[in-house]
Amino acid sequence: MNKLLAQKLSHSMRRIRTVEETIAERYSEQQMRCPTHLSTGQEAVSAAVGEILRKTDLAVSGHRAHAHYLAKGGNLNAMIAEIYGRVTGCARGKGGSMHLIDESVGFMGSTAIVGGTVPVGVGLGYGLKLKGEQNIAVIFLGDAVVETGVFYESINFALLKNLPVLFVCENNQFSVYTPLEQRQSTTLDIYERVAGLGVMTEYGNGNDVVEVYNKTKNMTEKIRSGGGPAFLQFDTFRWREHCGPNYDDDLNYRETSFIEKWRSDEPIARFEKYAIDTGLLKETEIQTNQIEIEAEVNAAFEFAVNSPFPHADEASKHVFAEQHIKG
Amino acid sequence: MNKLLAQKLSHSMRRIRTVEETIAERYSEQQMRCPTHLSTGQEAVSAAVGEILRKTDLAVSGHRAHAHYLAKGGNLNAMIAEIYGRVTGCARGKGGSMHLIDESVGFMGSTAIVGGTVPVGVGLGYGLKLKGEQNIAVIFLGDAVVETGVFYESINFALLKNLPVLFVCENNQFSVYTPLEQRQSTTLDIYERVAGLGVMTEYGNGNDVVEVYNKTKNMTEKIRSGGGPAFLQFDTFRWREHCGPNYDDDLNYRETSFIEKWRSDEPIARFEKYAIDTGLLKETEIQTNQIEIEAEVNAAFEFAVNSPFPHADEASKHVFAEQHIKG
Amino acid sequence: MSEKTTFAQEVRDALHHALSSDPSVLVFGLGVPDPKGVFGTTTDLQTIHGEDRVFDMPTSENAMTGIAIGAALGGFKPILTHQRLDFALLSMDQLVNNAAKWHFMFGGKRNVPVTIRMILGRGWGQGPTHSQNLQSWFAHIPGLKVVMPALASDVKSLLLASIFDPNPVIFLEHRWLHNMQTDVSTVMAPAKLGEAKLLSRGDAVTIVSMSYMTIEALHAVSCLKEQGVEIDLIDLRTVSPIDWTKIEKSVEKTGRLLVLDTGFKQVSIAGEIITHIIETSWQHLKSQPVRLTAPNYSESTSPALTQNYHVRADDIVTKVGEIIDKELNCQQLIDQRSSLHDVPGDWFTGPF
Amino acid sequence: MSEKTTFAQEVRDALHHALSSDPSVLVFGLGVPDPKGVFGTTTDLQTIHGEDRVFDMPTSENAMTGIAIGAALGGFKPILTHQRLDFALLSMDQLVNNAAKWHFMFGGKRNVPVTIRMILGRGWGQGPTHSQNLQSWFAHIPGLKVVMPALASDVKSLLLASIFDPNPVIFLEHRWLHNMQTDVSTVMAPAKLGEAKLLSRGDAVTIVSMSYMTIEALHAVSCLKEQGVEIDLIDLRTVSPIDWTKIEKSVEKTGRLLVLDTGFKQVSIAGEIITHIIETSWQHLKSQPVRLTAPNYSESTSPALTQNYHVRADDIVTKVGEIIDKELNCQQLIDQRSSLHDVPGDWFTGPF
Ligand SMILES: Cc1ncc(C[n+]2csc(CCOP(=O)(O)OP(=O)(O)O)c2C)c(N)n1
Ligand SMILES: Cc1ncc(C[n+]2csc(CCOP(=O)(O)OP(=O)(O)O)c2C)c(N)n1
Ligand SMILES: [Mg+2]
Ligand SMILES: [Mg+2]
Repeated sequence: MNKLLAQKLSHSMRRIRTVEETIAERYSEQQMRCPTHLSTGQEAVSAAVGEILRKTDLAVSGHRAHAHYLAKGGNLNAMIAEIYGRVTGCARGKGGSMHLIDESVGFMGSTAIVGGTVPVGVGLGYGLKLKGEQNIAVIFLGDAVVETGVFYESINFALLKNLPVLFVCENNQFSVYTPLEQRQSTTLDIYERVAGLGVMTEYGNGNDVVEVYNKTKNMTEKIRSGGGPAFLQFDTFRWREHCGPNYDDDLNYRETSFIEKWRSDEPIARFEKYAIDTGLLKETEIQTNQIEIEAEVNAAFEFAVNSPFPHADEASKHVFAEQHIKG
Repeated sequence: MNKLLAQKLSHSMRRIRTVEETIAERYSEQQMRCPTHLSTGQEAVSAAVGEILRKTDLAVSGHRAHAHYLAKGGNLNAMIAEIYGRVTGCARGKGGSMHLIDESVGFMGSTAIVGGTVPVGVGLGYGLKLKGEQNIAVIFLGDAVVETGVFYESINFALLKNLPVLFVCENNQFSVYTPLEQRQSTTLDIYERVAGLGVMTEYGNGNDVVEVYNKTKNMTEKIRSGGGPAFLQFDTFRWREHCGPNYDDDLNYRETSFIEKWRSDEPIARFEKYAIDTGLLKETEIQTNQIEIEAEVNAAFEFAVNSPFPHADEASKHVFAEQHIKG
Repeated sequence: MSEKTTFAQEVRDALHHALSSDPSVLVFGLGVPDPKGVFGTTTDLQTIHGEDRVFDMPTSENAMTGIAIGAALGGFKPILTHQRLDFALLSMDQLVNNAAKWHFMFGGKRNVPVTIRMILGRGWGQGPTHSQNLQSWFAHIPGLKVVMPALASDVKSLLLASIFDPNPVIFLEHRWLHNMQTDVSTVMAPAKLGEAKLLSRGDAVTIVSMSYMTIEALHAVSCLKEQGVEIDLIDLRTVSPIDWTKIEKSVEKTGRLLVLDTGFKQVSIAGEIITHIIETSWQHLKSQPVRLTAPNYSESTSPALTQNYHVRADDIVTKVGEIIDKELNCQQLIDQRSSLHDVPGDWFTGPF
Repeated sequence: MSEKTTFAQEVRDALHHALSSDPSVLVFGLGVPDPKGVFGTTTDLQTIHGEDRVFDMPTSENAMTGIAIGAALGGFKPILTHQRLDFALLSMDQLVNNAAKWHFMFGGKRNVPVTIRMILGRGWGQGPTHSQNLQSWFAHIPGLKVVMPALASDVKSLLLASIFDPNPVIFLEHRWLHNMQTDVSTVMAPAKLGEAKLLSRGDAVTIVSMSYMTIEALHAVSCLKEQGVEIDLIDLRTVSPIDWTKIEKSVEKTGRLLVLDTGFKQVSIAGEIITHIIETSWQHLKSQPVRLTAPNYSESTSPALTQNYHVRADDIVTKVGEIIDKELNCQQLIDQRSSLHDVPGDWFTGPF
């Protein structure tokens, strides 16, 4: 860990947090009219993975994708505008929060069906392998994805063809309101089961951005040097309700002790304490950063609310492409 | 192993072999007008598992199901008539070779889509568990089923609910013309990968009916006593072409040495040699058995060819059931 | 004044009644026992009926459909719920190759009494993959019954009929109906599947409709009535099999047909109904049959792009005017609208 | 006399040409490199073009569809083959929720040029799960193009057009066409998707057809011609989008429409075509439009139950007779039949 990296990780986590919390704050204005899944509390995984990936690496994600998109370098203005349904959105307002895309930085798309982009990521990996440029495909997934058949089919193909694919599983231990043990046999942890299939795996604390960074760095290097696919599991915790801007701890689907444990160890405070203690960062630097971030985020919301809606005609456009579009 | 069991295993294997080889012989008469997948060479698994299962255990299978149906006690006449498309067939001629059913002995159905009955078997297992009668559900599957997503979804649910389900995988090492290593990552064997998911597994030589018997017996007892689902892999070898009555070794998709190794160790001869050597069976008993079997099989073909075709009106029947049918 | 209940509550009551009256009934699906209980349709059922019979499931739509089939073959009557129809696309193999065909392909040896509830999304940015109304698909498959309730007063009897039907039934619940109100009633008699319902009588035009479109149609019909145009409004209730007799009889009387459909236009149920009427009632037709459906493109997320996407009451009035060649006014319907076009009512403030 | 080739060989030539002319083309599917080469349609392609670009796959239809999509997003043009359409039911999520919608739901940011070949089974006991013709399903989904070649002389140009189209294309090959013969030609120009082809001209009736039904229609048309009845026979070639102009123009001329469809009747493409013609060409119709399709039940395995299942040339002749109210003879067609009803020809002796 060096100073520059520490700054980047702190900045990236704070930026994601600020975006998500601003959405939460402003959602009740009823202008972001689409289902929206926030990543507050889960920032460390995205921030660390995002620092490691190259622009030419390709990423896909699912319904909870804001953090992945931002960490991969996706355009913030275009994301907020997308959530606001504006024509300046990254999908021209057609996809909303769950359909983010910024191919200019290798963010190839997030979609709303659980597991839906897993094989797409593997297909991207197949293409990368054929091109032979040592880029990798990254698939962000939640713990419920491990229940989908397509995940195993995808793992098998990635192994069979020894593809440069990194599966990053953020295990926030819940699928909507349902805990892991009501959905999966948990005698073995997720990464152990995946390892059992013959995949390189690694496991870590998703609240610890340093651990995530080191383990991911190590694994991506193995993949780039032809080691084949790998699976990372990072345990983490979602602060707010599954979908929407509110807290829902009053519904008691998660134990208070569980919530407190994870919240008290939350990734930004944890990392910054360590960084300050070890002299990597100064309190004042962090504050300056935060002010800059807030300005950037506010500007993005300004951009979004001031952007026009798509023209009514766009509703029927884009059913068929007229030509091949270069990525 | 006692004499009675030895007789039963020999009889069961010979009966299956005779049925399959008679189909092969008569297929060119063009009266069995449906895709037909023979189990010649793979008899040991069905015979052994069939001896262990109770009538009240429930079984399902796939496209190559003749042996499973017969070993579970399915009616031979009804099966041959089904292949001949006659109204006396077990599915009244509507399903053919790939759709066998005899609920009176717990054979709940075989279907033609690879992996298609796997979750059905698990659902049967769920029902058996709720009823609490210590019966088990058995799912016969080929090695290609391990490539289907639904297999993993089914395994997960069976583990999650600790269901009395036995997965019996006959690994004949090919899916049509394609060897295992072109379809699956074979660094780990199938049963090792399944074990990696947390399932009880066992592996054996599918040419050795004694080994299959002992390992299956052991596993079914664990399942019946509440041990949850288990997976058995038995390696085996299909003599004839994937679908149809002929040999296709001239196509060279399997190494000659591979073919010779498996054929020279074929299950019936192997077992009977052992049984005769150890005094469990006498040559003459076997010959008598074989004569009886041939008479039974010939009678079944007689029954089939002399059975009427379904009336043309039946084509449109059975789209909707009028009432609940008790199994 | 009688006590009121909602469509969602009626669904829950039907499930509760089925679970109570028949020990072979099972209810499962993502979120079934969770605090929200699938939009209030499964609330408390697990507490009352136990974890064996009412349970959550892994995100394994295909296997869970097969498991439902297996349980059905084992003597149970499983009810599987998908929070959106779109998720059930993962289960088409089990649904079409197994459930729909089991009875047929085994020569009637066994039946598969599974009920699969799928919720149809609309509005509030549901977007392309949370808003598909694919009833056409299911109605194309022999062996599936397809039920699309519209009225809160109907849903209980239709769901009970589906659960106790010996065949696989796809039960499509439109998300915008869940909050609809009706009088509390304790009647627990199942409806007859395949029977449509005449919701209003008239000589001018036959309107055939389904699911949420029937609500829009009811508004249109009352607006038309005020302008002296009397409509035969047929709520299909079951879109496969279709109650052809009722439709044919009505067209015989009116000679004019308008079909409403919540699905994409091309290869729609609406098209099937028009073709069928052409086949059977050609000589009775006074004008060309017409359909109003969703267009041949997906619902976008942006509210700006859903504004004109769905057929609404005033579109129906206008279309009837075209059919009978009469100037009709629908301003009143437009003025009545109290909430934004992308929510079912003011009570809905997102996010799902 | 010119040299002859087959439909299957033409498919293979199109694949070979695509692989040769564009390094981004990939071909994969179960059995693609095996000794039978998917009924001869992929023979030797792996040997020529290498294992990276031509390969077998695991029995993982859903993932392999997603992998095709991912490869397409990465700049490739994948062609995925299913030996039966029925197996592709496992991949409806990837096909409908991803491939069909990607271009739309990302606001046109990217296109998905995948071609998915699916073979349609018939006869020789294919039975309920190896004989489904679900073109209706695909045609109902915005964003999918659906091609159903009939003529061996057409298939190459249609497949090339599909491969190089920027959109996902479902390419449905009827098993009974693979052995059809045509003259060898070296032309490699892609067809235009969405353009139907007029195969014969006449004033009496417009027949619209697709895939193998077009072969039966051609027999019917020549039998009708001998009896003085001239037919406009339109081979759809693309069943989505449909060449409405050509159909409308023909019906404007003939005033009579018969639509043939290989799929189940209820909610069929045939129904869509009739409804569309009702909507656009009502005033030109001289008699009620009619369809001949598969019935609303599955194909059974027993040959005794498939005898009257499929529409054949003589059924078409009889139906035309009804439409134009003329006694017609089709005995000659029945007498011509040389092989049993459940095989495409004497060359076919099973098993698949
Ligand atoms: C196939 C499918 N089934 C169900 C859903 C509904 N759904 C949306 S998000 C979600 C939970 C996913 O949980 P997880 O993968 O752990 O991600 P998290 O929300 O915890 O980040 C579910 C079930 C869906 N979108 N797709
Ligand atoms: C979903 C699906 N894909 C493809 C097929 C075609 N198919 C029929 S049998 C078979 C091979 C299955 O191999 P395996 O499971 O090893 O069984 P075996 O034939 O070797 O007994 C295939 C691919 C199918 N029936 N279903
Ligand atoms: Mg989660
Ligand atoms: Mg095999």
